[in-house]
Amino acid sequence: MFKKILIANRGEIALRIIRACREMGIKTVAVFSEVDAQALFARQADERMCIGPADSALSYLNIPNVLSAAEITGADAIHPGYGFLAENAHFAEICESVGMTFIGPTSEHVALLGDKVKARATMLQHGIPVMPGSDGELQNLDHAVRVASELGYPVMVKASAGGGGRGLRVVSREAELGKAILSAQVEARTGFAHDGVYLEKFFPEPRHVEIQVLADEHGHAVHLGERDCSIQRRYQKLVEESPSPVVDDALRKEMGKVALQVVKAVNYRNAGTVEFLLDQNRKFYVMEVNTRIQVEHPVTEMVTGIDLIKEQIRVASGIPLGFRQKDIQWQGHSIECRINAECPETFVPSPGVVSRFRVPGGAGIRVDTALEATDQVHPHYDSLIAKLIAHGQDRADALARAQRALDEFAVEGIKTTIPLQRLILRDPDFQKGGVSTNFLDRLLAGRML
Amino acid sequence: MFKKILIANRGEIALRIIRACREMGIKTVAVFSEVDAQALFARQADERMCIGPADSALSYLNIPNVLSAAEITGADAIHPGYGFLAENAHFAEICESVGMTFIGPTSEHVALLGDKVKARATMLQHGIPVMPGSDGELQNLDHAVRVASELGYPVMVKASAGGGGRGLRVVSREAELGKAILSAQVEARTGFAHDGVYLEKFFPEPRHVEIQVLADEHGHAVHLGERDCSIQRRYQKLVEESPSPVVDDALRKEMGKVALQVVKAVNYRNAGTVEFLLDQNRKFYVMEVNTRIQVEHPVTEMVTGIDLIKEQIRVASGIPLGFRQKDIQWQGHSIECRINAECPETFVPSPGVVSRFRVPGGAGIRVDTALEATDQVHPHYDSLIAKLIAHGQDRADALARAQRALDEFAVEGIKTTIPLQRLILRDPDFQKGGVSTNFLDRLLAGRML
Amino acid sequence: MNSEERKDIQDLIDVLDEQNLNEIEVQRGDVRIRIRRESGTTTNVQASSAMESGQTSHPAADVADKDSSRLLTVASPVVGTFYRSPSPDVEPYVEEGDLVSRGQVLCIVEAMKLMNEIEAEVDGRVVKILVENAVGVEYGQPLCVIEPLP
Amino acid sequence: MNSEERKDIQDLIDVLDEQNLNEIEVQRGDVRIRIRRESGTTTNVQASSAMESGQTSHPAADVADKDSSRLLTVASPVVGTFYRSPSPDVEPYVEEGDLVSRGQVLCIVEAMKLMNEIEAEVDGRVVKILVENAVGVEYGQPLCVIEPLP
Repeated sequence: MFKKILIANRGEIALRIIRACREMGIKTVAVFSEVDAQALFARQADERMCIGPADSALSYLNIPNVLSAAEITGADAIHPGYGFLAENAHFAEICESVGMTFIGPTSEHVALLGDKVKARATMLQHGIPVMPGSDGELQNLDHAVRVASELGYPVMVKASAGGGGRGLRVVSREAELGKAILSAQVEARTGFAHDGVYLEKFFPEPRHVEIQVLADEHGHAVHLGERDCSIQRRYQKLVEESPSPVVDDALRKEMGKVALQVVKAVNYRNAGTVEFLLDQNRKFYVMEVNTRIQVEHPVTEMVTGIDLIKEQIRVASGIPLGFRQKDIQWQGHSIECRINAECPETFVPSPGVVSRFRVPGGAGIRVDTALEATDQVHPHYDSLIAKLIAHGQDRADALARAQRALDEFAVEGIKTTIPLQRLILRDPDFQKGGVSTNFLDRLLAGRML
Repeated sequence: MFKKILIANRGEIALRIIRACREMGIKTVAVFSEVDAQALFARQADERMCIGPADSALSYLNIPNVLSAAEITGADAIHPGYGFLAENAHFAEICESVGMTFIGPTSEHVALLGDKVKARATMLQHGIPVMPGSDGELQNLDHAVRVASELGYPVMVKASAGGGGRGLRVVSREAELGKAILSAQVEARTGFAHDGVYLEKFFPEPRHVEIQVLADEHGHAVHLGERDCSIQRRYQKLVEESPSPVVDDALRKEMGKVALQVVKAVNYRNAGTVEFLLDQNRKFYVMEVNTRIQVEHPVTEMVTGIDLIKEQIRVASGIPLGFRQKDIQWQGHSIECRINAECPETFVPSPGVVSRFRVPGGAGIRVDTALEATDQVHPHYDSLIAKLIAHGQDRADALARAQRALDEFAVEGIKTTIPLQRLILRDPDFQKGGVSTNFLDRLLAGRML
Repeated sequence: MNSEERKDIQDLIDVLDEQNLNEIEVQRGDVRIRIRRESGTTTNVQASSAMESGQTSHPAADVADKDSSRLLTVASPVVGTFYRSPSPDVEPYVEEGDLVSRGQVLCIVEAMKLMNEIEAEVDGRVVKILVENAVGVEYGQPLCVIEPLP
Repeated sequence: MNSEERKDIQDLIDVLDEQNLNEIEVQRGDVRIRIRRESGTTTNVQASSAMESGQTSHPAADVADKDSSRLLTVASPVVGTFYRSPSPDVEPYVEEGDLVSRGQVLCIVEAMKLMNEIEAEVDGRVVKILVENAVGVEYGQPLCVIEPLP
């Protein structure tokens, strides 16, 4: 087992990993930017090193400084959390080359699964149901027209290197196709320095359901069930839950089987997430594979009792998984609300000094945050300041607990998404369950906060 | 189901009950003493009423004011929490007579099980293993000498109306018996206005293990497994856990069966706790039955997933239990640390203003508290200010999480038992598991905080 | 109020005095201290945290035209229902403006079918009755205001 | 430091000035403000919360005998290992007391096998070397202090 782990991240996920390490008796090194010098996550680590100024390009993304900090402090592994360097194949590769364990899959996995076109081709080879679309990047407009007519309109133009909704166009008619491809290419070239685009079938009421997997280097892999992440605004998840209200035991088994096929196809290891689009006819297609721990991993922990960060660390150190698929049991229902420092109406980030910060507690409530009263929320970083996770005997119980806890959550000095979360949780359609990713846009169009 | 519940208590348990009610859609009324006017528990209720000055005899124990507040606010039930009026048969009886539901057993149960001699006689009649001792109060010294020689020395003299270690004497030789009885009688007369005493066998290394039961008025009853509460100082519990490190499935089944015999013997209803002495040979004896929710109920909630406060409310409203014994499943291990506002060395209460109060969070951690930074801890009430409850896959995991969370728990302005809890949790004997109620005294005798 | 806050307030009063200001307000987290002085009057301190009584939630009596230091507030000694008369068909014990003698019944607070007669503690005039008839009152709730008369 | 605290501090400085004190220290929860002035020198403010830089955890240079406003601190631009000489068997680049010219190498910080030479930005004298040889340094960590010379 590792003796010392450097956490190449900040905020709640850095503290989450530090906590897991402490519980495992592993020393921790926090790295931080100048504005995070007094942050709770940095103070909670056994050692800490400043790695640059506020700008994350010069600090949290500064590979030489991160690796140098690991070397100086004698860390034997680096946990990248999510975001920043977590899905940077180059970083994983350098770690490998200097003999530093990257807590995650290999750099080849990160590279292959990070390239949507290559990942799709690999999955197709292994008979895995992927999103209906062009096999690879579009060659020219003729190619696009042919594929689109095979798929049937509407279709989506997507950038190979894209993400978070950027470089994406929905096309309803053949006449619009050429223009959409051109504008997606421009956006992709600007955003990702690669203008390759491909086509996918467009689904009008898709649900985002993802399966958590864990695999060790000894050939054992399990899936830990699904998370329903259909509550999104511009591809940013706001509420996640497990189990999904639309997935029953049979469907979970089917989707889990496909997720494990993906693991096997690429000989994946460590924690990963297979993201599916689930349509209204219970048909599902692999959208992509995330090669990191997810923000929403706690809902899976709450229903399975398995600590995903600890499993990541154990697996990375070479220890075989301590359980098999039949040992995985799901108990109750869990829901996560992301509390962002944003105006709940305009979604404009709301940095500033937090004058009051009372987190809820009590039965069935878990809060993951690295914020304290009098702390400053910096404009340089992601606006996620806390995750409120509720667990209950069933979905209604979990929702009631989450609502109660949202009402107790008192944040002053900055604006947060708490009022929006309250609105979502008391919405009758959401309460009924099984809404699509269009839910939030519809709610926002008609809401009164 | 009730529409509005008055909570006749304060602090963390009042907030605990308010939270359960909110989650069930039931309105709440908090009653408070003048010094608690700004307390979080009072602010979190839907309605609140001042019922007297700081002195609890004039406020939280003021039956006319409590009932009058319930009447004025239109509450249809009263939850007494623990302490205060929770095991006051007279209060339960008045509630019954005015048609106000007392959330707990009937006044007859409270009266019968609160009288140790009568309770013992009832259990003996039903063949329930009780503590070896005199059948009823001692008549005279001859009677005492005869019973003591049957039991074998050492024996204990206990006050019938006693509790918390008061009115209790250990006697090693016949020559000391008379004097011990006299002094116990004096203490009992002063403390409880009743000087009846009885004899019990003294066990040198007893373990305190209790079984949680739930019963409805339709004849259904279940047990929810045990809590090990052997970490005590002067009969005040400090650390509780479930399952007990010394109870295996077979013993749990046996003890559970006896606990349900007790329920059946008195036709008990609502939540209750059967307290056992478990000796070194795995023999167990019923010590007493608590007719209230216990401070340590969360450890049972963590391992069973059952919300005991909600079950109390459901059962009190006449709803049958929604599960049977076979449905009760235990998952993982849970441990509770009581954080008291006391000097961890002298146990002198430490009231004052809490200048800093950062509660731990993250995976597997639950904190039940009604305290906030800048709040005042009043000298008038119990010194319990927070309960830290950890849950993990197994005992080692739960202990690691509890230790990590204790290290994160930052309280300033008052002294707390946190340093003592840290000492207990890192003690090798405690970590091995299965210590007796003598553990803490031994630790305190040799400790270096 | 703790001693630290007391000291803060004293400090702020000093600054107020030195700078010849009329008002200072400081807020930090839950703690807010406001100090105000109108020209020529004594300093008036309000601290919104750590309050010592449950009664601040009640509206202050509308008795600004009287010298409030001379007025006596009659508070409820029990939780119960406030009645101005012994039964619905009877005149109220007192009306605003009435003169009352020490020991005279002002109202009753009924708790658990028990009628608690609330008596005047001094000779005086009923300046204000603060509670509507047949409304629930909590412990310590101000019921009426008496202006003591010599 | 937020504007509220800045204002607090300014207030305290005013009190300090008015009262001709040497030190004021205020602590409230996580926020502690200490203001100190030695007779005849300028006001010196320390605030331990909300600090803007990671460097305050390093011991302040022992350069109290110099006019600190004239001294320049050389900070590490990278995370790495501090070396006073290019290799173990070679003399250090500079010693305390040495005169250095602008552009002269003062030390190196090695990061990922890359030697970063740290050069003097001004002509001056090396007043203090703050880090032991072959020790890891973080970003922005003060390495040495230069007294610029005209």
